[in-house]
Formats: sequence, structure tokens, C-alpha cells
Amino acid sequence: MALTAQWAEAWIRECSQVLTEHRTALIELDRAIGDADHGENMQRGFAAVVAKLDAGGQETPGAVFKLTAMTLMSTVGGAAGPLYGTAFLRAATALGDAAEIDPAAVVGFLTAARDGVVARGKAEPGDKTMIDAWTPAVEAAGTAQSAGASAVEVLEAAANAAQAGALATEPLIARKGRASYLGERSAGHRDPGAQSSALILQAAADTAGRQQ
Amino acid sequence: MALTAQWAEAWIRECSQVLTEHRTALIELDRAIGDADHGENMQRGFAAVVAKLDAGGQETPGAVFKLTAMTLMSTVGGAAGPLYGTAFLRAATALGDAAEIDPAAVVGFLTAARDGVVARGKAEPGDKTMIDAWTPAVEAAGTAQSAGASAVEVLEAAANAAQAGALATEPLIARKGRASYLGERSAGHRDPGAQSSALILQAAADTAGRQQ
Amino acid sequence: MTVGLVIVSHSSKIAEGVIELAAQMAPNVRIAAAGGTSDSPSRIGTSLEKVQSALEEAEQGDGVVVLTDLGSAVMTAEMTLEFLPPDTRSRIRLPQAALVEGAVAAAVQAESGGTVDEVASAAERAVVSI
Amino acid sequence: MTVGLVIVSHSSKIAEGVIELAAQMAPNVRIAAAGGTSDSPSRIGTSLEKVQSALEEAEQGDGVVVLTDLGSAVMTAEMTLEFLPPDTRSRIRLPQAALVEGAVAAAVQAESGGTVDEVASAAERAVVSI
Ligand SMILES: Nc1ncnc2c1ncn2[C@@H]1O[C@H](COP(=O)(O)OP(=O)(O)O)[C@@H](O)[C@H]1O
Ligand SMILES: Nc1ncnc2c1ncn2[C@@H]1O[C@H](COP(=O)(O)OP(=O)(O)O)[C@@H](O)[C@H]1O
Ligand SMILES: [Mg+2]
Ligand SMILES: [Mg+2]
Ligand SMILES: [Mg+2]
Ligand SMILES: [Mg+2]
Repeated sequence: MALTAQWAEAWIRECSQVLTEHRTALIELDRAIGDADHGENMQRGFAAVVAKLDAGGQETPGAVFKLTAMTLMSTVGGAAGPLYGTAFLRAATALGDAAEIDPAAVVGFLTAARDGVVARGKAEPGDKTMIDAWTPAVEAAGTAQSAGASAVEVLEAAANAAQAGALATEPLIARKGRASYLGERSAGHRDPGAQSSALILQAAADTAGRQQ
Repeated sequence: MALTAQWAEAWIRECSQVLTEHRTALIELDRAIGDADHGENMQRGFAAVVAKLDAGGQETPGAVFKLTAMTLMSTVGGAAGPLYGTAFLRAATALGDAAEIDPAAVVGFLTAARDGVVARGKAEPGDKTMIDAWTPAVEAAGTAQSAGASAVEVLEAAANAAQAGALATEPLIARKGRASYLGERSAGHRDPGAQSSALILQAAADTAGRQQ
Repeated sequence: MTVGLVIVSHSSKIAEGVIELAAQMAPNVRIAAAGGTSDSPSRIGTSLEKVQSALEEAEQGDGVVVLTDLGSAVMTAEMTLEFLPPDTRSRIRLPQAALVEGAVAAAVQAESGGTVDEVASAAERAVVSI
Repeated sequence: MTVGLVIVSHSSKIAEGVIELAAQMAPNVRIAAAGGTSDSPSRIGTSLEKVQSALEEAEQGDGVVVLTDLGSAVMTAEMTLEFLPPDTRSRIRLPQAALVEGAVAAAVQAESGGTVDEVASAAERAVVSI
């Protein structure tokens, strides 16, 4: 079964819930190498999106993602705002006004989202940012899709790779964002944005799985 | 007649009055190449000194100058605070606890004051600052004293040279202080601090003349 | 008319303070604040919405120079520019400058009629205080 | 204990805003404001008195790094240092740094236990925002 606007909306609502549950955990990650607001930023941003979704009117996955993008940009407050905002905006552009998302389109919108984060933040893999979750996620998604996986399976592959990528940020030294102020002392802590990216992609896989 | 603590106090009170009269003029000079507060800064600073002098207790010229220095530093607010503060502090140090100031001591305390402004602000002659009033003043004072002038005559020579120096700042390009933000556009305006320095030295000569 | 300025800071106090400081030397320059998030009470952070309305406030036709504090403010500002029509955007500059020092230098340059490029480069040259 | 910071700005809003911004990343660092003049209402300017009491507030024995906005703030700060006893003064640094950017970098360095020289040079290196 291909993914629809209904799934896209369910995904964003699930993000809001999951990020609320992980609010404190993300704050603690950000306290260690940042300014202790990533959990708050993400919770507020997605809550604002949910409030807009409640008003209805988004007919395509692309429209849901565009609304998500625009709202995150104005409500998150931290670096995650323009970064996730750009990710969802590029995903929306990649999907256009398609009503359904097949496995290739899943890889397409994930790739566009990742490229958006790179364009906005200019981080490279290994800089200890959310890119270190998104890049393996995009690669795993591509591999799964080439092997004939379903849309749900592609998202599951992406989510697993993102979580592994987030864990793998722990030994890294930050070279972008606030954590880079800490230099070598940023090593030994997981990047909060990489972790929230993994949670968001897991929510994508979970909601897609439930709709099947 | 040598100059005493009574003269020193009269001088500072006269400064307060003269700077109040020239408040608007100094503000206008500072509006052209600065932030339009030099008149306000100087008026407030010297009014605060007068309030302290009213409490009494300054037995020597040095003590009057030290009180003046400390009060200006905390009340002027602009660059003129540390600059005139340092000038009067160095003048106080040069005079020690002498009860009277002879012509050589006039040259001595003026030189010390000028050196204090240079030490604090690191301006050179021609940088379009108060130094361009103080330096010719010190030179004229030295020349007059060598020629056998009285204390009053030494102060008059200094005041006249300071006013000429202030006028001569008009074509200069500022290289220190706020006016240096304007670069070449600072030319064509008189430096406010050079003008207030000339007023202050004129007040010194006038009060000394009246006491004779 | 002069080039306008927008001050994007994570802290609304910083944005307001920079404006009071820069305005002293540049009373005729339009300087607009985009400080803090747009929810109320405003948190420490930046907001696309606030940058957008500050840009509108500062623009009088001669262009706007945008000054930012931390990296995420730069990202918010860059994103805002992407939503502008090309001709508006072509009159906006986002120099790499120190916020307070750059804003004062830029304001003085704008006050004396500098172009948007001159104002931006005045900001970039003001790395530490004069 | 950590190295303390003093923020000398002509604007009390800037000084307070820099402190709220820097404190986010450095909750254990003592950061004291010396913003505006000492008369009330406070004007735009600096004051020896305010710098002196901010230095006392920030000093816990490991030294203090003083950050300033415009040149006259530097002069006020330098003057304040001249009145201190030599051993207190030897623990104070006055780096040439961009105010906001330098303060955040310095606060992070102080938070992680940097010496007064390390904190000062972190400020100097932070010429524009990260
Ligand atoms: N230049 C960048 N490129 C990619 N990701 C970045 C960049 N800067 C920051 N991030 C991500 O943003 C996360 C921090 O987000 P958040 O706490 O919301 O922002 P802030 O640092 O402004 O408080 C970091 O953990 C990192 O993953
Ligand atoms: N570095 C310096 N050395 C000598 N004089 C200076 C210096 N900086 C500023 N000044 C003097 O200070 C005057 C401005 O004083 P004021 O308006 O009180 O200060 P601010 O510029 O802080 O508003 C200038 O006109 C100039 O004469
Ligand atoms: Mg954060
Ligand atoms: Mg933040
Ligand atoms: Mg002034
Ligand atoms: Mg001033």
C-alpha cells in the first residue's frame, strides 16, 4: 500500500507525541553540549504544526509537509527550526502534488530532506549534527528500495540507520552548531538533533506500519 | 600670587557653569561626528563634582583634582569620563599635597594631565581628539613659563592655544573614538572633546585671573 | 532614504539594546529588531516570522543589511531571504560580522548615505570595537 | 569555581541580553553586567562604579574576563583595573573581542573549567558567530 496524505498527517501527529515523550531526554542531551532547549524547541514546534493540521485542508502529503515546514520555521526557535523546516520544505517540493508515495518516492523525499539540511547548515558527515542520522538513513532507504522493499520497509530501514547514526555521534567532536564551541569536550555525548531525527524517522516507520 | 585649593575649587565650579552654558553647542558638535551626548556628559559630570565639592574637605589643589577625577569617571558616561578622569588624576598626582601652585607647577600639572589623556586614549596629535587641544596648550604653557610668565599668564597661554587647537581639528579626519567610524566624513567638523578642553582651560585662566 | 538594518538576535534585549546604541549615531536609519522567538512570552531563539516583519519594517527601497548573533540566527535569516521575490532579495545583504560592533559601524555608514554593499562591508570590517 | 565574566556595554539591555544568552550554555559561570551609566534612569554610557561592582560580583578567586562593546567601554574598563590591587588585577583579562560572540565563547570555555587565559583567548578567537 502506498503512503497518502492521511499517513503524512498521522506521521506529524506521532512526531508531536514522541517528541513530547522525549522532551526531557532531548533537553538533557542538549544540556551537555548545547543550551538545553532542543526538547523544548521540538515539542513546541510540532505542537504548533498539530494545531494547524487540526484546522484541516491538506489534501496531499506534499501539502502536509509544506505546512509542517512553514510552521517549524517560525516556532522552533533554535537551529532545528530552519533545519527541519528546510528538510520538510524540500520533501514537499520533491513530492509535488502527488497523492501517493511509492517506495521510490520515499527515497526521493528523504534524499531531498537530507539535502535540504545540508544546504541550510553546511555540515558534513562526521560533524556531529543531525546529518549523521539523515545520511545513513537515506543510504539505507536507497538500498532497501533497490532490493524491492515496500514503503514501510524503506522507512523502517531509514529509521534503524538513523538511530545507529545518532548513537555513532557520541565519540565525535562537533564542528557545526553550538556544540562546536565546546571543541574536543563535545566528544562523549550524543548529538541532540541526530537523536530527534532518529525519533522522527521512527515515527514515520511506525505510522506507516500501522496503516498497512 | 600662586594658585591655591581655593582657586582649584573655583576652577571646577566655573567648569560646571561654562559647560552648562555650552551644553547645546557641545551636543551639536557631537551630533555631527558622534552620538550627540558630549554636552550632556560634561554637564552631568561636572555637576556631580560640584555636588561633592559642596560637602567640603578638600585642603589642597591635588585633593580637589582627585575628587574631580574620581567623580568624572563614574558620572560622565562617555569616552570623556575616563579621559578627563585620568587627566585630573594625573594632575593631582603631579601636585602631590602641595598647598600652592607656582608657574612651573602649572606647566607640570598640565603636562601630566595631557600625558594621562594620551596614556588612556592612545591618540596622537592630528587624530582629531581632545589631544589636539591639550598638546598645543601644554607647549604654549611651557613657552610662557620659560619666558617668566605668572601662573595666570601661563594658564592664559594654554587656554588660547587650546582654543586654536580645537579650531584646527575642523579639517582633520578622526582616527580615534566614535568619530573614526565616519572616516573621511568626519572632516569639516570641530572635535567636541577638543572644544570642551578649550573651555575647561579657559575657565582655569579666567578663575585664576579673578583671584589675582 | 537610507539603507535599513535588521538586528537578528536570540535575545530580544540584545536586539533592542543594539538598536538604541546604533540609533544614537544614526538617527535617520531605520533599524528593526528581530529578537527572540515569536511565541509569548518570547523565548531565547529566532523566528522566521520576526525576521520577515523586521525586513519589511527596515526596507525603504535602498536595501537592508541583516546582522545576526549565533549560527542559528544566520540560518533563520538565510531561510527568510529564500522566500523573498528576487528583486527584494537582491537588495539585502547578510554580512559575516560581529553583531554589536558591526551594527554600529553599519548604522554610521548607512546614515551617511552608503549603498547596501558599503554598509555591509562596514559591518564586516568592524570585527572588534573602535 | 570557574572564571567569571563581566559584560561592559553602553546599553544595559545589551549587557543583560548577553548574560541571558551566555548563561544558557554556561549555567555555572558567574557573569555580571555593567551596562549603561550609574545615574538613574541609566543613560547610554559606561561607569567606573558599575564596572567595579561587576568585577567584585564575578570574581570568585579564579579570575575574570571583561568584555566590552565600544572603545570608551574599553577605556572605562582599563581605568577600573588601574585602581585594583596588583594581585586582583593580575587575574583579570581584557581581551580584544566581539562582545556577543566573544561572551558566548568565553562562557563555554569558563563553564568547562578553562583558566583565565584560556577563557580570554576563546573570546578573542570568536570574532564572528559560530
Ligand atoms: N549547521 C548545522 N547543520 C546541521 N545540523 C545542525 C547545525 N547546527 C545545529 N544543528 C543541529 O541542531 C541541533 C540543535 O538544535 P537546537 O537545540 O534546536 O538549536 P540551538 O543550538 O539553536 O539551541 C544540534 O544537535 C544539531 O543536530
Ligand atoms: N581615544 C581617544 N583619545 C583621546 N580623546 C578621545 C578618544 N576617544 C574619544 N576622545 C574624545 O572624546 C570626545 C567624545 O566624548 P563623549 O561624547 O563624552 O564620548 P562618547 O564618544 O563615548 O560619546 C571626542 O570628541 C574626543 O575628543
Ligand atoms: Mg539547543
Ligand atoms: Mg537554543
Ligand atoms: Mg559622545
Ligand atoms: Mg556617548
